[in-house]
Amino acid sequence: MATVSLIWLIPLPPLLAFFLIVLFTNKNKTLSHIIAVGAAFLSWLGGMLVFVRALGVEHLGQHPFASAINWLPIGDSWFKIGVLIDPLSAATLFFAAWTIFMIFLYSVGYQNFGQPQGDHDVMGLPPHGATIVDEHGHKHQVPSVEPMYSRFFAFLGLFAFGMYTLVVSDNLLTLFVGWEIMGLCSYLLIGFWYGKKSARDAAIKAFMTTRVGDVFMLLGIAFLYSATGTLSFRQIFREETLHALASTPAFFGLSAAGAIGLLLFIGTVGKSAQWPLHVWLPDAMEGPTPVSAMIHAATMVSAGVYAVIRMFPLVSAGWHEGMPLNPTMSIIAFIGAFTALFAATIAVAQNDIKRVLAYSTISQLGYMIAAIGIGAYVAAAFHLITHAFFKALLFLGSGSVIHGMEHGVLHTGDHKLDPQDMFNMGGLRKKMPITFWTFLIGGFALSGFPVLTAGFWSKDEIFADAFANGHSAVFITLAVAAFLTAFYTMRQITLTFLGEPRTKAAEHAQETPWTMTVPLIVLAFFAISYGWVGIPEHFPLLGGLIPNWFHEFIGSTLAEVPAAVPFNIVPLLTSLTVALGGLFFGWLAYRKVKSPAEDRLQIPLLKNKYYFDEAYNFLFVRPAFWVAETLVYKWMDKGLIDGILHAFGKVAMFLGTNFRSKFDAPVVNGFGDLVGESTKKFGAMIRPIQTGRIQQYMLASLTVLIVVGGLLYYLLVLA
Amino acid sequence: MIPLSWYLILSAALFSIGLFGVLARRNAVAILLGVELMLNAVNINLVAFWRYLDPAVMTGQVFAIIVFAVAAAEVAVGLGLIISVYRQRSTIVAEDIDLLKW
Amino acid sequence: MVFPILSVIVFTPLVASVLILLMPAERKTEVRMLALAAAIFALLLSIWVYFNYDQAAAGYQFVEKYQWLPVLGISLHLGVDGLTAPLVLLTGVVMVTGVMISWNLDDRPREFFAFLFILASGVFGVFVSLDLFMLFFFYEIAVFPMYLLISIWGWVKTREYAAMKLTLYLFIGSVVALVGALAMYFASGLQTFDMLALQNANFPPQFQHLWFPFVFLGFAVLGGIFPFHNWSPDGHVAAPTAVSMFHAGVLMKLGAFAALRVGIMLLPEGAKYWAGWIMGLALVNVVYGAFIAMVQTDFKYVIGFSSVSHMGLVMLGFSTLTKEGLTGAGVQMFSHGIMTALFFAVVGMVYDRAHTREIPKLGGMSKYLTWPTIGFIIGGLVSMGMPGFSGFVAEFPIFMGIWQVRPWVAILAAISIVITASYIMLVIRRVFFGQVPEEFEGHIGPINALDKVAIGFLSVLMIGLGMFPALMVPMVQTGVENVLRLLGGA
Amino acid sequence: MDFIANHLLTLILFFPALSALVILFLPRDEMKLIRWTALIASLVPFVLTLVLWLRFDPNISGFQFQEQYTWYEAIHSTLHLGVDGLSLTMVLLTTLLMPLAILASFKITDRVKAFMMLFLFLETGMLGVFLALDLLIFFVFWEIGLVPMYFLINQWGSANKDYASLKFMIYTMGGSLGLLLAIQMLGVLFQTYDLPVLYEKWNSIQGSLMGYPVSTVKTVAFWAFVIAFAIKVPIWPFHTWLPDAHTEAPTAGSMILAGVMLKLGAYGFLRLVLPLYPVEAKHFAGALAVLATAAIIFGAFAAYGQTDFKRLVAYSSVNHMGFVVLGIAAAAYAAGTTNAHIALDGAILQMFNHGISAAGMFFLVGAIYERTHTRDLSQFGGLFPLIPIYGGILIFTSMASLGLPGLNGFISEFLVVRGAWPILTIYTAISMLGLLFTGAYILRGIKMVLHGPLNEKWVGHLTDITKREIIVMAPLMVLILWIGLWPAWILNVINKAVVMLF
Amino acid sequence: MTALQVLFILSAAVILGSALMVVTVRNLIHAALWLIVTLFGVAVLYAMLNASFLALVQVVVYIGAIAILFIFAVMLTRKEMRDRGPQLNKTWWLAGIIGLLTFGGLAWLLNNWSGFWKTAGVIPAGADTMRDLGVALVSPNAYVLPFEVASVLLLAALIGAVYLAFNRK
Repeated sequence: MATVSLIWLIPLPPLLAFFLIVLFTNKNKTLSHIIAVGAAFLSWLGGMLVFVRALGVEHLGQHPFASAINWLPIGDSWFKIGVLIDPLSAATLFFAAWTIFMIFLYSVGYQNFGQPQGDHDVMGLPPHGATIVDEHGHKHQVPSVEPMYSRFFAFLGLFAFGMYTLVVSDNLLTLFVGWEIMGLCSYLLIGFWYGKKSARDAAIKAFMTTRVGDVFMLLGIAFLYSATGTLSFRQIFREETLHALASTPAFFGLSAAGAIGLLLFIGTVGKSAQWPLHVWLPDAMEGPTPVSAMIHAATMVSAGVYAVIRMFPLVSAGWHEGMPLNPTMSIIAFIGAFTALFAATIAVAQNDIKRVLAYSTISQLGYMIAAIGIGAYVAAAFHLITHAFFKALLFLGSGSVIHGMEHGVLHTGDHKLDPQDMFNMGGLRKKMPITFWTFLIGGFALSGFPVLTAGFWSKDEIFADAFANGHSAVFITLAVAAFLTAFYTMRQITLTFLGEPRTKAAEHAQETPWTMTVPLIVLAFFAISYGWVGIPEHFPLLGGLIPNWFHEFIGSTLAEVPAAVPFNIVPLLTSLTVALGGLFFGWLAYRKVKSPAEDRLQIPLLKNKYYFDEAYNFLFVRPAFWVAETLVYKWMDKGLIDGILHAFGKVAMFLGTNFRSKFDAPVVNGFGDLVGESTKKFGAMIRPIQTGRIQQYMLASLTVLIVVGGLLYYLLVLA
Repeated sequence: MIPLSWYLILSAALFSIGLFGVLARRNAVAILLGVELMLNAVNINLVAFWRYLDPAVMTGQVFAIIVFAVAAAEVAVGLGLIISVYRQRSTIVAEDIDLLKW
Repeated sequence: MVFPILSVIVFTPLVASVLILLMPAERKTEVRMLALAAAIFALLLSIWVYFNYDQAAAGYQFVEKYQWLPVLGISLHLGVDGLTAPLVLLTGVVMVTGVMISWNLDDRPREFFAFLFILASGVFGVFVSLDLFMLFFFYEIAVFPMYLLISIWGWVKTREYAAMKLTLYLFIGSVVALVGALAMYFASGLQTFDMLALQNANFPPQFQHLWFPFVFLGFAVLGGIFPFHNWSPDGHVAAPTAVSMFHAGVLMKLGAFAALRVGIMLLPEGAKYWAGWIMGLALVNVVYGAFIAMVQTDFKYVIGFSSVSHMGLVMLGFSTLTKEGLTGAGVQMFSHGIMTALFFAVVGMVYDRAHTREIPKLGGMSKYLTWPTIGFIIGGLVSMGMPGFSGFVAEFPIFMGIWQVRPWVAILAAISIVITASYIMLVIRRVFFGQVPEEFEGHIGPINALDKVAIGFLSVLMIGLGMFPALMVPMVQTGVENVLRLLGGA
Repeated sequence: MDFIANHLLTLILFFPALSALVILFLPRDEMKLIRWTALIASLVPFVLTLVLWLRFDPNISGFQFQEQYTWYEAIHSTLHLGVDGLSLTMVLLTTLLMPLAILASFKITDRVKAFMMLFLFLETGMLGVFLALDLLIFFVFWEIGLVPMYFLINQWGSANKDYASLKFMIYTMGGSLGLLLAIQMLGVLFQTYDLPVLYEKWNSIQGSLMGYPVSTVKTVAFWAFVIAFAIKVPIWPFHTWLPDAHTEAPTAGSMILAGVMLKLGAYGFLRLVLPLYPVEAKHFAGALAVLATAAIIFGAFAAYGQTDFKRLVAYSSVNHMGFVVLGIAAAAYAAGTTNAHIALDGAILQMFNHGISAAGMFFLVGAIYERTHTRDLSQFGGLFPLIPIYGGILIFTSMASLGLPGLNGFISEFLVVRGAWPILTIYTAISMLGLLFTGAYILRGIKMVLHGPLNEKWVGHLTDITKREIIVMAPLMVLILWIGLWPAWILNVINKAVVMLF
Repeated sequence: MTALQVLFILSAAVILGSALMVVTVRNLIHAALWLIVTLFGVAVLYAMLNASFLALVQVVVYIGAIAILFIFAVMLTRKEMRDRGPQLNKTWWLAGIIGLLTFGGLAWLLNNWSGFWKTAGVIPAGADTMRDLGVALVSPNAYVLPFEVASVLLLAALIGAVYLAFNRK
């Protein structure tokens, strides 16, 4: 099959799966997950095929796989949508395909497929476990299957569709489509257990916070579209277009390119949970763990970074290596670096195994953003991919841990115990070896354990780049962040796996089924090996053993391939020290700690994430509702506007009443009645004359006759 | 010889008396009596004019006869009325018979 | 000689009333039968006239002329033109429906119908007579029975008052007009009352300026023009149903028409001179009437004042002295006649059953009186000038006419449309919908077939005219052409 | 067949009214019969419209299928009908929604006959507005439409119906007074109401009118038109009738009210205001934009502040129609440019989309209301497990109205934003706040109905959505998705028309 | 002073006197009887005017019928025969004045008339006034029509009187 048509097809299977499950196989769990996983597999297959073929192409950057079709008729022209596989998207596709497929697989186990229906499980709440009676008549608790199992896979499918769409799309609009669809899915999946208030709120929080970014992004898209008349990457990134954009001024002294870049970047800030829009991500841990992995490692947050990397030519329009950063880039760099450190500090004080990871994610994303900000294009992409692998690994690992803990919880029946609190764990390495080892790999990768792990290489490259280009502020910040990263990672590993079990549940924890461990292993493999594709040439000893394929490959995406940074010992030493130091201190500090009380880093400020939630709640959420309900609805609509309307009515009635009572009745009518009345009065006045007595009539008439006659005679004859 | 004037004066006087009766009497029958007097006065006139102006033309007498008829009719009807009124209201005092009042 | 259809139309009711009077009072049903038969006969004739009027030829048709008092130049001169043909038809319609509606009237129906028909004959007479004297003659004939009808069969509380008031206003008005008419008669020096002759008497302007107000207002009183409108609501309220129908439906048109026929057509110069003032008064009618109607609590008063408001539109149309305006006024006369007849018929039906007209006391009538409800709604839509109903067809040209003369008047007058809409809607809602007061539960009897026929007939007329203006407008226009010619082109 | 071909528009226009008359003669108690007759009667125009759609050639400029019959010679008004891409879309929307609305009201048992008749008359009324090429005819149908709607609300409405219906009626009538007067003025000036003729004459008129300079007169007339349409759309601050009317109206009533009636106003803008008053429109585009922005933002806010589900949806209409107006304002400001075309494409498509999704939303609200007899959001909660299918559909439709990419709402809103951005940058930017809150209130609605702690009292008392209701929703959902994924089929028609018109 | 004159004065005195009694006496019976006297006097005058037929008729019809009719009427309304209260009403004086004025006026008018003092011509011999009267009453070219009218009038009066006096019990 032609590559392009294959590319068109990649996103479809999950979408298909979504509809199939929703419309038909909703009732049948087995069928549903077969469809879903099958779909994921197909997309994975397609992805791999495309990736391999992409590798086979010389100068993929110049001649990417691309095809487009008419979509919207706009004025006299058409708006085209299409697919594009250039090195960047190819690489993204690669890790996306893998992680997604793995997560699908993992979910089967995580949602306890094959386990009995829970006794009192309800839709919208996590399964409580079921009691079964074994052949010996012993009752005991086992995990129960998720009530909304099929739906879960349906959502995952939609999610995957969103991600694939985003990756393969050749224009911002369809990218945005995928982007938003993922937003919806994150909403649905974070709120998957909508029975829990925390989950509900987290879902809405996630959606709204990201939407803040999306809105700006939409603006950016509109701006870009109206400025260039196209949204297709390849046309935007044409030299002349970029030049035009860079030279046309927009607001705040930014160039059009800068402004657009900034707007788009705000979208990323939302999606990739950068400060100040990071608040949603930790809460998003309410969702089932695979979801966390999906959102926070493999797809959504990465998508944010991907978008920025994608837009790098625009953001950096008019900028060349070595030049001082343009405003947009410096903003990006700042945000990134700041977030990296900021999140890391919070992570140190978290006890929830997943939250730690969440903050580390934020922090790591900060790395990438910062890298983009300082123009370290390749490094950013590199770290994006490696991070996707090891962070997915870590999440799934933590999920596995939690799962194991839940076994214990069910066994002990102590449901109050929180299976996610690291202080309830300890010594799990014996109980769940696979999980332990893979998690260890992930953790080391995260903290950038030298040479072996992928994390080391990608981080190192960022350091190198920052140092080489003299962004010392960024460099130092990131270094500190890196140290903290290593520290809390080790803290986590120590508290979770090392030492002795601190609770009964931990003692009875057990290893998870193959559907969960296999993905761990696979990802662990990548978490190590993927680093090797990007070893700098001039790295001591290892340098050049394997060509720095990644740099060439990704770099070719750009018009002019960025030069590889010259090797320098300082960043290397830095990363070595921070990584190893962090790990060491982390182990040192927590190897004996038994309870949160003994944890000297439980600083309220950190524990409460610098009170950001409270602040936002106070600053935005409550006022918004007040404005909505009281100001706009009660006062403006009901009070003011309707008031004016009713006033009209009242005035009319008033006029009518007064016309009638003050004018019509008394004056106009009064006149008429006056005429009538006076006539009547006169009548009454002369009435007595009519006595009805003939004689009087005769007398009267005769008298009159005579008098008048006499008078006439006097007048006519005599006078 | 008697001049016409005597008759005419007589009839005028008779007429006036009758008129007085009609106007002044309270009793309805009496009023009718007055009317009779007036009629007679007229008749005297008629006959007198016939006799003094042109005896050859019978107009005067004829009219007189017709006046007789009228008188008779009038009396008949009038008395009939009075009687029926009397039956209705058991009075024949003219003042009390004021049915004409609005 | 041709069949003297107009005189037949005019005298049919008169003859009928005589025959009715000759019938024994106890034979009520027969009396009604006869009345209905006569009415239908007159209606058929008027329909025939309407449809056989040759619009192409225009002018006065079916003309008849009999010398009546040659010495004074008075003749029974009859004829219809485009303006009057619809009015004749209207009268026929109202007559028939009026009889139908008052079928159940049990108090001396013989005399009632007799008087009603005398009234009818007078109305017909005014519409068709081309002789000024005859016009007055019939005019008085038409007005006089109102007094008896109202004071005898009217609403006990106010009938004497209303009847007296009505008679006073109308007679004073007609007297004033008569003075003007006589003035014309003498000034013309033609020794004739024939209006066709008088039309060409071209009186001197100052004469016209002097006498126009007398003639116009004198008649306009019957048209309910401000500030002489008060007799009409009271009259409506006091009058029995059929009489109200006649009164508002036809009689007020009588005034308006006469004002046009005698005032404007005979004294065009005066008309031009006074047009502004007339327009002012009419404007007051329109808006002020609407406002007052809105605050009435008596069902029938609402309709009464709405009539004032709507007749104001007719006057407004006249006062524009433009083709559109006059055409609209002509159509409005017909439309309003039908509409208000329907209104009063319905009010009567409601009152006969609920024995109250206080809107707050009424409610939920639609539950028992479906036909009247629908009828009233249709009438209401007509009166608020809802497109697709005759009201719109009539009012729209009037407004166009006003635009040509004084735009701001149009704008002011337009307010009445909303006011009308609001009170009509309120009345409909309060009387026919909503909660049924428990005292009415089960006490509201159904209406009989004749009522339904009447309602249906009137409604159909209004909708038909609204949908197909061509049914009437061109004919009215021919009449208007004539008026315009007298006004000196334009 | 040939007859049908030649009188397509007349048939579409009057068929419903005629069938309403037929229903008049059906026995009152044969509810089933009446319902089905009504449904079929409303389906026929739909089929005819499809025929129309297929025969319509978007590439020909000007009006097609024109028919002209004398109506009111005295004032030179003729029954002149015709369609172009603009009206065709709206006709399609109307004839599509009607059967659904009627189907939706099959549950009605109170005076079915009257109900169905009113509905069919309503359809004729609304179609008339879209098809009319004669100013007077336009107004005629414009007003006629009010009456059935008034009675639908007033008779079949809920608690506060009297207030709502009267407000609706009087407000709209009052608003259209100016329109009426302005129309009369035009008629007096040009002795014709024929739109194509008026387009030239009115725009070419010079000098002074009735003693005022043309520009003044035109400005006044412009506002007369604008206010009439603004109330109908409704544009803030003329919108307060809408929440009341929607809230009180019966389900089908709100469907049509939101689905079609609001479009009448916007259509008025496109068909009359822009072509007749290009200059004034350009001049006042700013003001219009301000109002539009206000509508978007305040609409969203007010919706967010509601506790009444239906009212929430109603306010969402204000918010969505705001985008239509924004697009129109933009187009008015920069008529003729591609941006303007895009904005108008967006506006018109938004009209269509909102018609579909709002109708759907109202139907869903009605469905839940039928079952729970409350619209108070706080009474609901956690219904998702009880009525999963309904929940799914509700979320789907909500997402459409939230403007989720991949569903119809997004396309139109994007086009509007895109078109308006270069022209009215600031307003567009501000209105984005509204877009944000659209999300907020939609999610709030979903949360309070479907999610949240299960309100136990509904357990066992709630039946899931029925077949009939699904049949009502299905076409809407299909269209939502179809337009969302592949809008070209309709947008092409719109776009061609827009390019040719403006 | 001829005998005729004397006779005239006598009868005139009787007439006027009795007439005065008629309009003044309390008792109606008496009034009726005084009327008879008056009528008789008038009959005498007729005779003096050579209207013998009329004189006869006067006696027969008037005295014989009408006057008696009166007496009956008075009888029938007997209660009133008892003369309670004044027989004249409050305005009798005005009536008197008017009576006098009338007399005066008439007299004055007559006085201005040329033929006032005219004396009677001689009736030609052989002239039979009664026969002439009869002829005049029945001849078509004379007064047959008034005559018949009178008869009709009498008939009507008869019927009317009967109708009125007819006692519906």
